[in-house]
Amino acid sequence: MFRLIREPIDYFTLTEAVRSPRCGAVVLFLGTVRELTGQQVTVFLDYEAYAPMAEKKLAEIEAEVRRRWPIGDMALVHRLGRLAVGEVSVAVAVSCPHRHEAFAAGQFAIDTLKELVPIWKKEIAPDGHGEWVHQSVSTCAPRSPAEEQR
Amino acid sequence: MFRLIREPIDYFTLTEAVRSPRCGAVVLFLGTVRELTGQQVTVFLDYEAYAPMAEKKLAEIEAEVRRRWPIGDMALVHRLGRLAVGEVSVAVAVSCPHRHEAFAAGQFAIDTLKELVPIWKKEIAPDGHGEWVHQSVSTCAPRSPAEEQR
Amino acid sequence: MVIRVKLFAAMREFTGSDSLDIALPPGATVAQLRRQLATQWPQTQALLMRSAIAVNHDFANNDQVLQATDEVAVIPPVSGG
Amino acid sequence: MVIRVKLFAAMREFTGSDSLDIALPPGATVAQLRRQLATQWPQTQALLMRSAIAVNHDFANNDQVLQATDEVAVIPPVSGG
Repeated sequence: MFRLIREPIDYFTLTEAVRSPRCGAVVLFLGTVRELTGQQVTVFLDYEAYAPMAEKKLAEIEAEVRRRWPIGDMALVHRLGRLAVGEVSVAVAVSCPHRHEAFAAGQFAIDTLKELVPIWKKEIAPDGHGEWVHQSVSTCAPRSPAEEQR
Repeated sequence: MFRLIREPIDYFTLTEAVRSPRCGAVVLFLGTVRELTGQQVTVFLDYEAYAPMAEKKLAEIEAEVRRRWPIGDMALVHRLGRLAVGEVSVAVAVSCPHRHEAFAAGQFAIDTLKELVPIWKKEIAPDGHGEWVHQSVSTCAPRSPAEEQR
Repeated sequence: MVIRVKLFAAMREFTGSDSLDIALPPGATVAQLRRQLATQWPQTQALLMRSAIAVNHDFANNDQVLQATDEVAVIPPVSGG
Repeated sequence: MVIRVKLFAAMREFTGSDSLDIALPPGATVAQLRRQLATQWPQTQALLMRSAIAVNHDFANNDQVLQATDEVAVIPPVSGG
């Protein structure tokens, strides 16, 4: 299951939905809006998607995760619109028979989502100034697809 | 925070408790009672702990995780007593500034818990026959501490 | 042919529009579209260099040939999650 | 000295008791405790070989010297989680 939504993400319901008696392991990842990105203080993030392409890429990621790991069930949900500090922007939930599969599948899903799904965020500072994040500031972030294609 | 409890694990409250505006990533791991372990059909698991030692080891794991990763907050909770198929036996929740730290910390915490914390489970089959699990059947499981010391 | 190019995020704000109609010769490639966009909208040039082009909801290579019926979009470096 | 040894899981069921009092000479080690347990309770021998010994809530090496006041336990291979 994958979805783009504008309401708060109910990750408890998502997690309950992916649980299965055949699966001994559930991994949930939540991305939340951080107060600080580098030196920048953020008060809001505005998320925007190219929705039909984003949904196609989410479907492809779900299919690839299911191909690679023995998934019981999984959920990929990204929120759009204005989010305050502390709110959940993305949730990935997977169940697998064993825990190492569940961790690997969950990590692959969020890494690939952040690399391939056309969603952008604008950081709104306390003075109201907004800036689109088009170059990841995270030291952990993978290259963008644009860079890979050059 | 770490705890041994006999009531159902409220992982939603645990996850909310570890969230922090300084942390953009939360990872939750749930271990749940599987219907099948190898060829064996399980209907219940009875969990038993050597409680004071288990609590000491959980405290050591929490301290080690906090030493290795920039943890916002974390929770390690293991349930004891009789659990039915599908119930949550263990929950690990961690928050970190970035996602790769959160995944690594969560996986280290559950791997180490399963290796070092003196908790045992007895599998109760449909015919009521019970057997202690003293040799892990998971292909992913690390060696037991006893094997390491020989 | 005229290709309608969808724009998002900073790309939309640089042009003040969520799409641009770009005239291209029949059989034009993604590379030609990029050059035409950069010529007509110089303010997008730096971000365009770092952006991908999507055709029908997939990332496209520069040598892909465009059809008038394709859904085309500029995809600045993504920052979801 | 007499060491009270706590037992859990299958180890407890093999002996029918959650602890055993084992008489050992002063200065005895964990290895001596293991031998004494295996001699007095042969039915525990196979599992004891695969078990750790904990002293005061930490895993102990076989050469650790025991005190009469130590809290000692047999730790069969753990299976929590």
